[in-house]
Amino acid sequence: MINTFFYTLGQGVKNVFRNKWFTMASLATISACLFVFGIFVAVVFNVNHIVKTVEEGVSVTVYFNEDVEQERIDQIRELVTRRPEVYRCDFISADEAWAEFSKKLGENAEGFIENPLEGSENLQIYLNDVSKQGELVGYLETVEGIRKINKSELTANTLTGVKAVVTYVSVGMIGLLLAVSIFLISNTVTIGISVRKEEINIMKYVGATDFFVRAPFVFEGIIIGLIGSAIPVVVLYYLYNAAFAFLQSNFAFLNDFISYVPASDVFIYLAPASLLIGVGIGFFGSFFTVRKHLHV
Amino acid sequence: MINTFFYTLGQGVKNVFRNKWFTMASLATISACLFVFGIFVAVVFNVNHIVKTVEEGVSVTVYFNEDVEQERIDQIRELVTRRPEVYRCDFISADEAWAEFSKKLGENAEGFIENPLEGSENLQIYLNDVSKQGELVGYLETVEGIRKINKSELTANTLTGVKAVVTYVSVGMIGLLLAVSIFLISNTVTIGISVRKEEINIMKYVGATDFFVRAPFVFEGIIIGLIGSAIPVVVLYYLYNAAFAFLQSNFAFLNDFISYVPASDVFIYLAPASLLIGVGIGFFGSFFTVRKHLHV
Amino acid sequence: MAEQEKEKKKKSRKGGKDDSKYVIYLEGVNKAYSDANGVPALMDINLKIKRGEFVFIVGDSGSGKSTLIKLLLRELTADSGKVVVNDQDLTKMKHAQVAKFRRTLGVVFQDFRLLKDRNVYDNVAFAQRIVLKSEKEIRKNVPNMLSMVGLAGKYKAKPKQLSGGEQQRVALARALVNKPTILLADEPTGNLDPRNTNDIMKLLEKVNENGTTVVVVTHNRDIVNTMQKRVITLKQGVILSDEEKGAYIDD
Amino acid sequence: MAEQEKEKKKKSRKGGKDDSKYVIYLEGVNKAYSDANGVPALMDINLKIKRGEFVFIVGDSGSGKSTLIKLLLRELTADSGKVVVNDQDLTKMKHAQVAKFRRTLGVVFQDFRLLKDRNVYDNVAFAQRIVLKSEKEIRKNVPNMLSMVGLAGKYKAKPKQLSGGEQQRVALARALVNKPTILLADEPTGNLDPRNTNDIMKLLEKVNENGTTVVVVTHNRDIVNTMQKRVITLKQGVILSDEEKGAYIDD
Ligand SMILES: Nc1ncnc2c1ncn2[C@@H]1O[C@H](COP(=O)(O)OP(=O)(O)OP(=O)(O)O)[C@@H](O)[C@H]1O
Ligand SMILES: Nc1ncnc2c1ncn2[C@@H]1O[C@H](COP(=O)(O)OP(=O)(O)OP(=O)(O)O)[C@@H](O)[C@H]1O
Ligand SMILES: [Mg+2]
Ligand SMILES: [Mg+2]
Repeated sequence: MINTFFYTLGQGVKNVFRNKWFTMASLATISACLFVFGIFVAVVFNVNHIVKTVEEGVSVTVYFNEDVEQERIDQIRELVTRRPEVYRCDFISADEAWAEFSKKLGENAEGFIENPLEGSENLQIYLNDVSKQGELVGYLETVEGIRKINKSELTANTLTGVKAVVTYVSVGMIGLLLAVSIFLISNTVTIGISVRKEEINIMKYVGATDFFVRAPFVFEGIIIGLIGSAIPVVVLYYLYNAAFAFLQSNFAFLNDFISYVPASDVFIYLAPASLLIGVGIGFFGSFFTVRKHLHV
Repeated sequence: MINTFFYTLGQGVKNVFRNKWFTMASLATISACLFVFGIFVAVVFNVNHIVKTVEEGVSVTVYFNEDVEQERIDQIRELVTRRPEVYRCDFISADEAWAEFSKKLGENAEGFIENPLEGSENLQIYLNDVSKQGELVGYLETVEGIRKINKSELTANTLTGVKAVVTYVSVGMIGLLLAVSIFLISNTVTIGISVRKEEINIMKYVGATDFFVRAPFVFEGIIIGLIGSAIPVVVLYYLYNAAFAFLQSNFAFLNDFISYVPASDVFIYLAPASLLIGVGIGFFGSFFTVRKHLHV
Repeated sequence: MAEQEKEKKKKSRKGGKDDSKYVIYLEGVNKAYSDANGVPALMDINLKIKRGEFVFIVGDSGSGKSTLIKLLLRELTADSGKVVVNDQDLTKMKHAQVAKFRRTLGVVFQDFRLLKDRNVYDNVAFAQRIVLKSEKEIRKNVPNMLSMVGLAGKYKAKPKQLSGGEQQRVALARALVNKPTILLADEPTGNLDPRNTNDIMKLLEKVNENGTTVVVVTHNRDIVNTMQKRVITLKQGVILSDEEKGAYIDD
Repeated sequence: MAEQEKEKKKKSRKGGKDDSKYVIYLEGVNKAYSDANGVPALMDINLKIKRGEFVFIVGDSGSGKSTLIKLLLRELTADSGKVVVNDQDLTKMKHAQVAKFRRTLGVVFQDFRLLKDRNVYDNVAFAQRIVLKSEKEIRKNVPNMLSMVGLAGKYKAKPKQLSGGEQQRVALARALVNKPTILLADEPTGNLDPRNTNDIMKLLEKVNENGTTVVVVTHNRDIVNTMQKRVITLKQGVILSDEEKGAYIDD
């Protein structure tokens, strides 16, 4: 039995070299598919990250009644900060507000000599999830001492929409690529093994059990799957870091509002997923394809 | 000779049915690859279209010296409009400017009773290509009567950057998918024909010329390439229109600032490209693969 | 030895009184290929072969000899009738049992059926590996077997690098290496010169003397006429004659 | 007829005085397979076969008979020496000329080499198609040829659906259908019963009488001894004997 195990393993390894054509074709197919898959996963991760960053920049601004004291403002800030949907809450004094606003106005602000926004101290509330804006505003309306809640409904809705589209497209694309990859790889494995149908038949005619015939093919499949999925992961890792470095140095000004996901954060998911797909298809592909030819 | 031609053609068609396995595998591979390729081309077309739309919304604003007359303003407008990098040039009176600006300020504008932007009539200049902003500004600085040129360097640079990144990523992705598709399809064709190496050898041993052996395979390749590339084009066409309708009805608010490329504009490029790839690989793939086995 | 006895016991349990002394027992067997326009390849075949017999099957090209052999190893199943080999009813056999059954046979196929991408040694060793022999035994038995068929020097060659007759002898070596209880040989000397043919026939006789039931399909009149064994003649799917110490019948 | 004359003229132009009357002319031919540890398959072969001869090539399994046949159809090329067939020097032949040359031959391969996915008719018709015969002629010639080898009823069958002997006869039909100037048959009756073997041999004699040079590799002692033709005996890659009206040599 131990004997058979090592024989089987040995034959699996030998098969990899015996059928150079098939090995090359399968390796190439697996690598190519998982390479494309990996690139998309990386892009999707980053796009989602960027959307998330933008989302965190959307704020609700709260203005206070004229008679409200700083103490009450601090109290409100405290209350708001505690809410789960709130990511951060900043107090902006009237002077800070004007400084900020005049930046937005750009050269238009030159016309003003004194702060036109006197008495406009406010709270800038940043959310975890823009779609929760309505909820927060509902709460704020019950809080005493607030004169006005300034929310950008359009921005929030747009962002929610963009997020939804990005999510749809991301999930759709990754799902599609995954499906196509699995399909193409199985296809190649199936052809490759069908070519060896005769070999399988002969083994059966001579009296080999299904297990004995199949095991080397399954080992072969696993080996090819493992190598075929490891290659693109390694290549992608270096490529990712290179692209990262390239973007940061060549489009430096984008760094202000775009930050990239570090390689490790992507590959902690991508690497095991790729290996699982490669090895999984290698295993199941050869397992089921060989089975078709065993019944003689 | 005519005889041979029809025989060859007939054999090509028969081959398609004779090697059902190979035909199915090749068709599936071609279709799957070109399907993914097509989806990406469609997405890239739309992303580029959106970037273009956004680009056209970026403007340079020109303010005039206080003593400048309306006549001179019209003259300047005329001059500017003629420039090649200018897409559109609108005159905004002071009242219009304030109306517009107070919209931007949102509720902040409530504090103002009279137009604080008196004397700020201006020209809004929209460009064909944001990266030409610098050029335009250089020109405007030479024009008499202009007090101030209000350009958003940050926006222009950002957009130029985003455009560059989108272009890089688009071209990269499409190139990558194209290369991978061609590679995978050739791979399948190569395996499929190598399986029939023996058949090819026998024909040669019996005295068939290279042409006589090869022609049916080449026909077969072309037929499979044609069908395999037509399928995804048709499927994608319907899918595209469905996705289009879905996005427009479910994310209606996006329609304000996003418009999609109509199917016809995408498919006028995509359909011939796909067919060319399919038929091309069908032809060259079988041509060169058969050649390898002819020298016996 | 002990194993053989065990097997005998099993036999008497399973088989009926009548067929237990026969290692091959066919009763009213019919077989038609589905794609042969209903022309049957074998019709109403009744055949009993005792343990230890040496039987020639002869007949014209296309008379059904290979079809008969294929029925005996369950490559094909009969359309009707009873096929019992080594006390196993092949018409009722489940897929899982087939492998075990075939290991009791040694088969030389008319088209050799060697594993193309393995060399001569591995082709023969394969038969030993499926019965889970140890590597040590394999390293002893295989070279022995190869020298018996005169191929000791070719053990490293792949089938493609062998002459027709050499391939045929590899197929024979593979069939014999496990010392099967039944040897089915379909035209085992078709590609062999008279001298090699003689050597092979002597080998088969020796194998037969050691207890193996031997069934040989052949077209070689000389051999059949000189060896004086039982001869079954097929003609267009029916048994034309079945004679002890028979001769090749020319019509 | 006219074509034959033209060919004769070509011959006298191309070939030397000495070899022009020989359709097969081998001089000092050596051939060793690269993966056979340097053991040569053929050594210093000198062989002249005249137009219209009928020659048997015999010898032990592995003595180099098939190798010799493969040299004659340029499946293999000689390592050294001269191989002239149909006035073409095969050692110097360019790839583009090979197809045209092979069309003048008819070859029965030891392993048949039928096109697996075409039926019997198409396999035989293929040989006619490559010489650009019209469909009308093909529809007349192919059934004719098939009934000559006794396979008229099997024209629709695929090779897998044929018995060993039937496949062999399809291979022969394909080799003969173009009325080749030389027929090379490697073991054309290895899978045939004596009666079929006789029929085939008669057919080959008839073909020979019509002007085709016939070279047959065989192990069939009876046939060689009764037919009284030229016999070339190979042994371990060298020509052991070459006799007119020879017999099968047993050592
Ligand atoms: N797979 C098949 N499908 C259809 N018909 C078949 C198939 N195999 C064999 N036949 C037909 O069945 C008949 C018997 O074939 P079989 O192979 O048993 O003949 P055989 O006696 O072995 O002949 P040979 O001596 O030529 O090998 C033949 O007419 C053959 O054409
Ligand atoms: N492709 C090859 N590579 C290496 N050795 C080969 C190859 N083909 C044949 N041989 C060897 O060359 C020798 C001659 O082979 P050949 O096929 O010519 O023999 P043969 O006379 O036709 O024998 P048979 O009667 O068995 O067909 C044999 O020893 C064989 O093993
Ligand atoms: Mg047979
Ligand atoms: Mg030979």
